[in-house]
Amino acid sequence: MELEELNRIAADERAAQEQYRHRLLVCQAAGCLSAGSDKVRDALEDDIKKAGKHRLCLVKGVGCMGLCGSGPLVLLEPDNVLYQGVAAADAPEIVEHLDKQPVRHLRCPTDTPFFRRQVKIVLENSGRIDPERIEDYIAAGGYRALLKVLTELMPIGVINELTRSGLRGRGGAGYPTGLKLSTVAKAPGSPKYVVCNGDEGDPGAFMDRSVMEGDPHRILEGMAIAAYAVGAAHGYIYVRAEYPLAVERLNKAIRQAQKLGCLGPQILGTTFSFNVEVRLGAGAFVCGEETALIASIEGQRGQPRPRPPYPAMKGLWGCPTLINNVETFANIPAILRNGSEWFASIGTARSKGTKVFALSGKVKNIGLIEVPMGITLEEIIFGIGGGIPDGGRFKAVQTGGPSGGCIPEEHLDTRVDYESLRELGSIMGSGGMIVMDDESSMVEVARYFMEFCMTESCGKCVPCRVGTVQLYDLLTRFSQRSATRLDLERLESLCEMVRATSLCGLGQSAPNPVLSTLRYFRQEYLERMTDYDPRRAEEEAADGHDV
Amino acid sequence: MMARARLATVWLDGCSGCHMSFLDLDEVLLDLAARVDLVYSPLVDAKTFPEDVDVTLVEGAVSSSEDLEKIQHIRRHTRRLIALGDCAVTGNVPSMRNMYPVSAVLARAYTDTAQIPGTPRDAVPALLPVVRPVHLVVPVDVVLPGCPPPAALIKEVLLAVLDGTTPNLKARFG
Amino acid sequence: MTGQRGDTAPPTDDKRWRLVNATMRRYGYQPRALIETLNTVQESFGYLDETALRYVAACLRVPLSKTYGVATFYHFFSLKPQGRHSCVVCLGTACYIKGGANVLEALSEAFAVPPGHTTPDGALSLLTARCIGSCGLAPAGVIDNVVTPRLTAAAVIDQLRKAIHDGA
Amino acid sequence: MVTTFKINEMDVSAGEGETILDVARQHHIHVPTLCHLEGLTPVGACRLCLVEVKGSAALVPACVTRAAEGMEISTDSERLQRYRRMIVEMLFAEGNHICAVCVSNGHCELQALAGDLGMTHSRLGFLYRQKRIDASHYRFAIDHNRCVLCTRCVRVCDEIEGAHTWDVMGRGIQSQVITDLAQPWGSSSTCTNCGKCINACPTGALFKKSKAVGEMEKDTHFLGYIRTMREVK
Repeated sequence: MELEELNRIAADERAAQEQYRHRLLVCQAAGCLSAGSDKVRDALEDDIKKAGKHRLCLVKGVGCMGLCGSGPLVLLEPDNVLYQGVAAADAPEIVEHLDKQPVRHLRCPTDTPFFRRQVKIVLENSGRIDPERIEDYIAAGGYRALLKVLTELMPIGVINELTRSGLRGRGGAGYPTGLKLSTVAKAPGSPKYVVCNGDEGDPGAFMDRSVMEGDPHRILEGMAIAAYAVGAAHGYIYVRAEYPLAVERLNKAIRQAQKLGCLGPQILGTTFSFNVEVRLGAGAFVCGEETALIASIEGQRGQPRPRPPYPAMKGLWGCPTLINNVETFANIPAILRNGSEWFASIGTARSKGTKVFALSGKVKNIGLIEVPMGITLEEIIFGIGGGIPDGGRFKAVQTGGPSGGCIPEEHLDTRVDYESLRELGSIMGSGGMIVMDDESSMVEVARYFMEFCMTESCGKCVPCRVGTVQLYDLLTRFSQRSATRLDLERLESLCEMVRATSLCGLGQSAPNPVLSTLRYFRQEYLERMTDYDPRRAEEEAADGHDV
Repeated sequence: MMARARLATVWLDGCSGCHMSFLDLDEVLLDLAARVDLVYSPLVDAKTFPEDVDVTLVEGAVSSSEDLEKIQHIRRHTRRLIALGDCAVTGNVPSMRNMYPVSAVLARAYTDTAQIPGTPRDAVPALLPVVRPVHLVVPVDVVLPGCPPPAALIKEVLLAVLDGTTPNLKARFG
Repeated sequence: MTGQRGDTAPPTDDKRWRLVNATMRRYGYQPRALIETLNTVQESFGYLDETALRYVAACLRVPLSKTYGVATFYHFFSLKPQGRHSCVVCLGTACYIKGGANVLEALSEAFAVPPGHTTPDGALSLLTARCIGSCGLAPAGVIDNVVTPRLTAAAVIDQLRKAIHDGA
Repeated sequence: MVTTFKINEMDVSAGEGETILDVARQHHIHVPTLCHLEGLTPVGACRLCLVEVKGSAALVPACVTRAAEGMEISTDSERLQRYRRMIVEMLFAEGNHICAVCVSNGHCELQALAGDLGMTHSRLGFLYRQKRIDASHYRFAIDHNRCVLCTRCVRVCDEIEGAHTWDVMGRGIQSQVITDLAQPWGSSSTCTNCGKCINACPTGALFKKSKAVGEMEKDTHFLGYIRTMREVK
């Protein structure tokens, strides 16, 4: 297949869609589906037929539109009218109003900060295209970047382009993607592998899920480009079994791509061959850690091993392996299509591009958002998020899940990038962002995350296996208000030790939620001690003990 | 000449093996007698724990309501508290019952294996839900593990404490 | 090591073993196919029993203890049959902040079954999930395989009682 | 490739495949270990052999790490000692280690570690979890109360004996070593009764039934012997 053919498919697809005067895009992502959007879609199709408008109006299922808390969502194009909270019973009214004024009581305003302040790269197609049709992806410019790469660039050219773009790993740690590709490309040994980490396990995060469900071809294209750059012929996408829809759509996308020659042998008429397989995760958070994920793909218990050697040198079956997270791969086609300068122009000096966050908790607009790096937390929570509902008062925002921390009000002006969040004792993480109001106890939040780490610990190394249990028990004492000064000392020294000595990232970062709440909300711990003396605490605070 | 130190030894939930090891100090006991007054101990007649004790050696874990009261009282009236032996330091053998609820432990002792079944109620102190080492109940100044700690170590630690220094001991459990 | 790996006969003539065999065949009966195969068993039979574990271990030539180690490492696998009805309460952060744990507690009390267990009559399995990725609908859950948004204890109890009553 | 580097300010060199621990032992520099056993694949799990590398915040496990040229390693800082004591405390708190009545009393690596590291008592809460004893095997028994999950039994059974009777089930604090499908050891269809696991076990968790308190001495010399004999072939 060549450029002309891609263009032809795109043109045919656009023509096919544009012959309809109206197009109703119905969100079929997990959030809206669980609110009944599949029934809405069926009802709309029925009613359009009944009204005899089936030649005028197309109904298509699309991926996540972002405002998950207001689903099911339906977008009317080309008028760009968004309906929220649509029920199957609303279908006749929507159909009836196709050529009239929009249905007022269903209308969701789109000139709000929620829509205006977002910048979409990874999610550019999400909610716009039918994730189950490769033609729709191609019509939106899909697989152009791959074709360009295969016909115009050497592998080193791809790596240079990604390096110049400043893209960093979106899994949380922010390792420069170009450098990682370069390492795998240069690592001795063959075959080489490309692995996409879709084991999104942070409680309160659903970014990768939305991309896998809403725009699966984008991930495949990103993987194929990366595979070309590092010299790999085989790739795996490791997806949680808890995401059956993502698995189904990815498998469908792989089959479609193979059929059109976008994956498989001699891709797009070149000599480059690359295949992708989906592998199921089976419910172990630790498998988000790259060496554990590799063990799991190999059919073993998902236990991490010490690094080095890094997977880039010795990964899957001992071969050089490129592992990146879903969002990282999803950025790659856009960078190659639009150029590294374009990508590098978005964001801050050291963190380029955008970041997808799953905004949830005590915030008005719950959903999936994509924002430029460098935006402040305040803009996200009070601008895009619309602030705290029900007259509540903001207390903290949690980023980075069980490896992250709670950031208090005084740091809301922080600009979101890898370094500034780390300085605050949290991390970027994969993109969970949970807003808490003053009803939330920070000790309870810390205890909640420690319980998570305790049950998700793989059990291999002593500090994580036993340390998380000891930390949880101590936090329980605080929770029950039976803790003492001695317990506080123990808590702090254990946190330090578990962080320094655990084998993998899960254990090393398990103390983060405790440490960050101790740093910003120490008073809540002190108040839960039986031998707490406010006067003594004041003296200590004066000595600079506090923070 | 320095004032004679007031020494006490107590026996909570343990087998008295640590006291036996203490007695194994043999002739050192004579030197010791020159430096301390043994004011309370299973080895002497005193019935109540005195008000003002310099050093107390505690053998045994804290297992019953009586142990708990005793150790709290002792702590209040002792300057330097030494946890003597594994039961006091780790819970040791007495703590093996911690894997089971108290009711199961009592049933095993007084019903299942008894010739004349009958669980004592008021006659003996109630068992605590869990047996704990002394330092998890009250602050302890020096710990000396061992089952029992060798007499030589007891001597070393005791003399160091009497001299007001911190003993640097190479002890081990068991 | 090469050789005929598909020569172990299925334990019974249950047709579901064909699905299991198909998965193993797809991966050439390689030991690395263990997790994929156990996934198929879990989906086909609802749980992994000793017979299944022995069969898969023999076909893929994975040691028994390793098979068991893998089966018990991943939470998605269950070694006991599940109830006729199931209710998964999400305890992801967003759901937790919005009261998922309270819903779980109420359900546990109402049906007298601790989380992670099945009622003695096999009617209901009460389970928890780390995050089902439906944070926008918190607190969310999965009732008889249908994702259900904004759980309230009363509504879920009601729905499950009806389901159990109608099904039993 | 040979690298030269420093351990505790002493100039040393490592040959191809030699770890920091190998080199330290050649120079009689003591680095405590528990999950490590010469002759088995190292796993870096107990974290006792963590050492400091100058200029790096991260600690590295000596048993699996090869030193890079010019590295400056220190094995015995106050911080490392503190962490090691806490690791041993954690193990004592996790299991039910009653040295006084253990078959391995006096010959136990965990007990010796506590003594060497000055871990005289645990400030952590003991977990006191009920664990099983499996005495169904005709010669051997396992007391899970004393197991530290070092997986030396698992590795020796797999790598040396080739039976892979042992593995680990569950995860986190619920982890436990098992034989076959977590069945009684005596009913295992794969165990060859060779006893290598008994000798590889650092504590009194795996023992011979004929032994009373303090009588169970372990002998791991067979590992070196087997390795040599296999190399000769």
